[in-house]
Amino acid sequence: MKAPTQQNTAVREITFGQAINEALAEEMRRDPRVFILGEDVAEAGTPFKVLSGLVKEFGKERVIDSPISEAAITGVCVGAAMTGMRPVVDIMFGDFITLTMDQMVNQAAKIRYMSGGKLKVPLVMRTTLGATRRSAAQHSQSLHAWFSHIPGLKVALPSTPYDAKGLLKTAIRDDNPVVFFEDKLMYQLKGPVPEGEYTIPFGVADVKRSGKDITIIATSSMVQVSLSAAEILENSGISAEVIDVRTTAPLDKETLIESAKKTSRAIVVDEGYERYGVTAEIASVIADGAFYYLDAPVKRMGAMDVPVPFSPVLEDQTVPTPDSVAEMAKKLCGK
Amino acid sequence: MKAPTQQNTAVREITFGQAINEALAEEMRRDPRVFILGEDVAEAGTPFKVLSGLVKEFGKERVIDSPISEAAITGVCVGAAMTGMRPVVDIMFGDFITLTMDQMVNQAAKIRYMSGGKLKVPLVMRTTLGATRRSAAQHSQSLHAWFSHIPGLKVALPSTPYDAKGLLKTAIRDDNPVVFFEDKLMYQLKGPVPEGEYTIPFGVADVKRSGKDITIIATSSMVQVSLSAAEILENSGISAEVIDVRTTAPLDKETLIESAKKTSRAIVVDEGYERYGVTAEIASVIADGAFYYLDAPVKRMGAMDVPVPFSPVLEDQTVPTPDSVAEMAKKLCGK
Amino acid sequence: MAKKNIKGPPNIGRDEWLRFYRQMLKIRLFEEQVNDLYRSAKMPGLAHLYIGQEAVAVGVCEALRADDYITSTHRGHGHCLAKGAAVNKMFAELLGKVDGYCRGKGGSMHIADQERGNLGANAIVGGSTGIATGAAMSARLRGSDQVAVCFFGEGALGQGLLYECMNMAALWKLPVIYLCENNCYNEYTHYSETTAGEIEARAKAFGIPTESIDGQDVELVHKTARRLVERARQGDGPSFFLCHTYRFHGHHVGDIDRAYYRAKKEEEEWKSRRDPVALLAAKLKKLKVADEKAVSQIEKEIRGEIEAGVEFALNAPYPNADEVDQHVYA
Amino acid sequence: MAKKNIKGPPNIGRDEWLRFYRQMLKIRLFEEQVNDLYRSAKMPGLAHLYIGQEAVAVGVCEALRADDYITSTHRGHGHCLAKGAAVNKMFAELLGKVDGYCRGKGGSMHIADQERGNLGANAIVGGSTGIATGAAMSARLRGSDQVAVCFFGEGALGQGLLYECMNMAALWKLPVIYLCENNCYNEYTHYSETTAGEIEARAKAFGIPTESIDGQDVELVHKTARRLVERARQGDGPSFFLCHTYRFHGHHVGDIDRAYYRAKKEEEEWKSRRDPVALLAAKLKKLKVADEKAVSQIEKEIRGEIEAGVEFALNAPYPNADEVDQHVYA
Ligand SMILES: Cc1ncc(C[n+]2csc(CCOP(=O)(O)OP(=O)(O)O)c2C)c(N)n1
Ligand SMILES: Cc1ncc(C[n+]2csc(CCOP(=O)(O)OP(=O)(O)O)c2C)c(N)n1
Ligand SMILES: [Mg+2]
Ligand SMILES: [Mg+2]
Repeated sequence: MKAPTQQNTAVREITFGQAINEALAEEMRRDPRVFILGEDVAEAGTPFKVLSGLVKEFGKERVIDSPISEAAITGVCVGAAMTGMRPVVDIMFGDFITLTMDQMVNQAAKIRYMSGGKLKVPLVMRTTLGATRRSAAQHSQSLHAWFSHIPGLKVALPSTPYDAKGLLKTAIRDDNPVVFFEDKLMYQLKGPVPEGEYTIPFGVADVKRSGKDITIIATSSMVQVSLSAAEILENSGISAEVIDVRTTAPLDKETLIESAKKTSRAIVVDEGYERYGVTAEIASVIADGAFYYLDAPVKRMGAMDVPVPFSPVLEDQTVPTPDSVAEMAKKLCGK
Repeated sequence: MKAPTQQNTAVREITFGQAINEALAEEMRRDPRVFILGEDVAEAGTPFKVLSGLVKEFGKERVIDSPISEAAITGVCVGAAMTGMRPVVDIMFGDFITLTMDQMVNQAAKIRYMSGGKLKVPLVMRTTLGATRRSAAQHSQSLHAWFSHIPGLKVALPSTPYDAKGLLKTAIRDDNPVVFFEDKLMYQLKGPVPEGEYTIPFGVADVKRSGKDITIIATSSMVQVSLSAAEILENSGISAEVIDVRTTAPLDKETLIESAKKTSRAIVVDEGYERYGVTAEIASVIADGAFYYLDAPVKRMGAMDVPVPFSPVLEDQTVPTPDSVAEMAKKLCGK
Repeated sequence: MAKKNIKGPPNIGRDEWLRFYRQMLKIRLFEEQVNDLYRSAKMPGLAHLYIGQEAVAVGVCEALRADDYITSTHRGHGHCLAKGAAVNKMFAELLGKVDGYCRGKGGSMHIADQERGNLGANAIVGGSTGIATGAAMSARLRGSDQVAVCFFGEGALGQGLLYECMNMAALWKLPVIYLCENNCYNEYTHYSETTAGEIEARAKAFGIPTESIDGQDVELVHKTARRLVERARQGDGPSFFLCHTYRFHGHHVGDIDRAYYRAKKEEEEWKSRRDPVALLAAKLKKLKVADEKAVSQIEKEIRGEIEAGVEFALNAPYPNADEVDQHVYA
Repeated sequence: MAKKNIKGPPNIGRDEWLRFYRQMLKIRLFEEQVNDLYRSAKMPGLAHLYIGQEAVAVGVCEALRADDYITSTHRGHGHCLAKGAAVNKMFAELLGKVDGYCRGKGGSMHIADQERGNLGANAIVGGSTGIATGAAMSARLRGSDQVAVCFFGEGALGQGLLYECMNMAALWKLPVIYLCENNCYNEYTHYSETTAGEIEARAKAFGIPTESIDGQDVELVHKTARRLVERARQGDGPSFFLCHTYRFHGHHVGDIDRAYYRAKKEEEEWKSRRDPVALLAAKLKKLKVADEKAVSQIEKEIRGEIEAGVEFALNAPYPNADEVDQHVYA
């Protein structure tokens, strides 16, 4: 099944942040069971202002400011989800998921299975990822690999305003716990988003740019980076295909493998720490599935394996850039 | 550098649990800064009885029973480690590390880096992994992939009594936070452990059995499974090399790659969930490093991607076995 | 404040007294059966017996409606039965059979029975405080007058999540009752070694009214529960209910040699003087609600139910192998 | 109980009064400089100013020895300076320069200065309660009489870790002081919307003695701190010290339009009537410790120190690129 993509959409342009806001507003209008719980989500609309206006429309009963208690915010929403509500948990920085792991992993992810299919936990956790904001080691991590590792959870990572809206609506309608990672630096990014209702299915990767010489598979913040790299590569006569996995769990292995078979070269780019990260899973899936078609080893580009440093001159080295991705691609293509 | 292995050791046989106990006792005698904090660690010696007798020798000041507070147990030990002590944290079941993630990942792992090298956190967290004990979804997980993902942490996973003692002594002497995973089912396993003092360096994989047709790379509980698989394979005329990584972080990539180059076939076996797990990192490292030598794709065998079920008939299907590993190996070798 | 504008509950009627006894005895005999199953290696995994604490689960659950919620713990058989679960499907779950409440996937530490509002046992100490608090929040948001009871042992007082949840429950006046069963031990350690200060004060600090009573007296447990449930239902918010009790057996069935952490004499004291089932039997006679004959008649019936339940479970099939990867996602 | 066998502290001498003023003014001017640096885009990242709370950090840290420990927060510049850090190396850290306390790797939210016992600022709310409690445990285990002070904002009362730690500190009588700076806001939300019950009671519940005072009065803060530090040093265990204060600026430098969460009038009230620096200046004159001339002389000297510090930081080099993967492991 092919998901709709930006190509076949109307011209209205809004920001990534507005797309998130719209998705939440539409789903809250559609379904009275949907509510938001998090820190400074009401009047403040979060520090990123992504939720601005929602409390005005839906009131403090559905857009609820919480104490600074990530574990309980999550746990309370697990309980609410088990008993007929559809909570959207707001965890300000992805670094703080460390405090929610027990409720997400030992509770939310397992309740359906442990109950033999009798209970369900339709919960969405919205949180953030991404570095280079000079926010240092505890406010810059991209920890989506952890949740991607856990059966029972789904993980979505939009890379455009269009995808953000469509994937978030799908997440809210999903009957399972879904973790939704938003790149902090992308909130101001503008892109086409149709006025009308649409959703984007999970587990369907999106070819953001087609090419024939090399496949670049990217997630979230790294999709735009990879598209810029593809531009650079075009000038060097290399045609790069850029694929956005959109969801790491479920993962659309087939689309990734088919593209790698076609181009016979692949790079995986993700902003999480490289070691034991998302790039490892995707690279090994391709190395296995496209084994007999590959002309070169699948290369991985994750965040450097260091805590994120504060100093700009150091931080900027830790994340893949259009140049570094293009460099790697050229090497792989022997140019 | 080659680490000592069982071959070159004395004949005394003790259990895995006794080896852990001995390592702790020896290090506590050697270094007064070492102490143990955890639930039911003193008189009870933990539910697994691994610490039996330590409180008698070292007293309640150094073998300390704590409230049921995994986050604070860890946090308090981080603070103690920063100020001149060398704590050993006891987290009864590996499933409970979910409660310690903030203290381990946002604090312990980053403090040295964030302080520009001025502070250090010489802490060891001992915890467990492994299923098939009919303990169900919240007492059976092997979550070592999470910590392996985090720069600033080291992760050790012994597979024999000999390795358990040598690696634990190294962990306690290391100036960094180390997470030490013990397979619950292995505590009664007996093996040769010399009387004398020895340590085993981190980042040095151990060839537990050498072979020429295929490389089986395993961790912790899966090393014994892989050795049994190797026996089965021998009868089918397949010579399997079994390598124990011993530490996932640091990872001895060179030894793994060299073996795969030699045998041109590799399987990675680990008891963590397969998706986005340890097998992904190791498989992609080999697929890259041995690319031009591989005759078949590197195969991964992790725990099935489901919460661990209680019912024995279901649980037994979720973990690789000697037969399933041997099966896979035969397929890879075209037999 | 706990009693603010709450009329005292009506007296306990004859049928109620008898139901209390039936339910408490059912738990007692169920757990003795579990003990046998485990010792005879017919039951896999771990078993944490509720014997000695029966008055708490029954006294509280008898004050709840079928659609009220409870969350339970690793020591959860008593809560599950008290909320109305069937013996046979529980045994089946404990044996990992497909006819169990969770198709054998959950087992002893994860039985859930949502038709009767049991959101599940939980093997993470304190792990269900968020769930119970969330169920109460959900009731509020849905405009329902359901109440949630969060059962936990005093060991869970060590988990920070509890305090985060009590803060929210108090802020938002949620209909949740934090039911702390102080059976004196966290596994193999006396709670006084792990619990500083005064337990009730930990809830009072959040402005939550508390009650602290003898958990072996089912009448007292029930009347107090009625009052707290009533105030929660009326929208007066959360409460903290501390019941002093004791587990007669080991932490789990395998915990036989307990001398190193508690004196045989202490155990004998409780078993001989403070057995909630014996105390209730005596009371029934004293109140002339039931004579010796009636009491043993009840026991006979329940033994029959237990035996039939075990039979059912032993003969029930295991799940099909292909169920292993079902129910991971809804 | 807090005052049990503790002799009241000696009166504050002239030099002490002057040092309080120097330290508080240094924090005030340092933060104003940070504000300028940030507004003029010379400083990367986030900046959470301590302006308005100076009396707390100084009153407390002046009661500590150099080898006593503190842990700090995202709003940590004041704590760091009060514990004796140098202005120039702090500015260098805030600008990500190699001459900073953490070679530019930590930045504003992670400055640590272990030579003066500052175990570091922490960008995880409540994240340092374990570290402070552990430092106190370490002092005990090492047979040292060091004391640890855990600074945190009232928002950290929402983090369960705090309660887990207070329980341990009380059980083991650890020499730690939990210093809660209630500046009335968790980011953009008034603490009354996030904090149920009574703050002090949350510590009392664990048997921890508490003090609750006006945090704008450095004399009161200091004398109370002296008492609590003394009792900790003597082995009488932990205490909880609640200081009522106010942040004069936004949650961070970028938080300009605050009307939606707090009234301009409220801010004016505090700034005009309860400015700790102004209050102390007035007191110095009243006590004849310093006249107008002396006070402005001090200000002149500190402005000089600040300017020199900024100069130093602006001219300091960034770390070499190859430092990026150094210091990950010891
Ligand atoms: C978070 C967590 N830590 C530790 C354990 C191991 N454990 C299981 S039961 C138990 C003691 C619980 O004591 P209490 O809460 O009083 O319940 P009781 O067993 O007395 O009914 C412990 C420590 C666990 N299951 N979960
Ligand atoms: C665990 C965690 N949750 C959320 C945040 C985001 N955050 C940063 S400061 C802050 C408010 C803290 O309020 P308080 O503790 O009172 O300190 P203050 O800012 O008032 O000094 C929040 C919610 C964080 N840093 N850490
Ligand atoms: Mg107990
Ligand atoms: Mg505040």
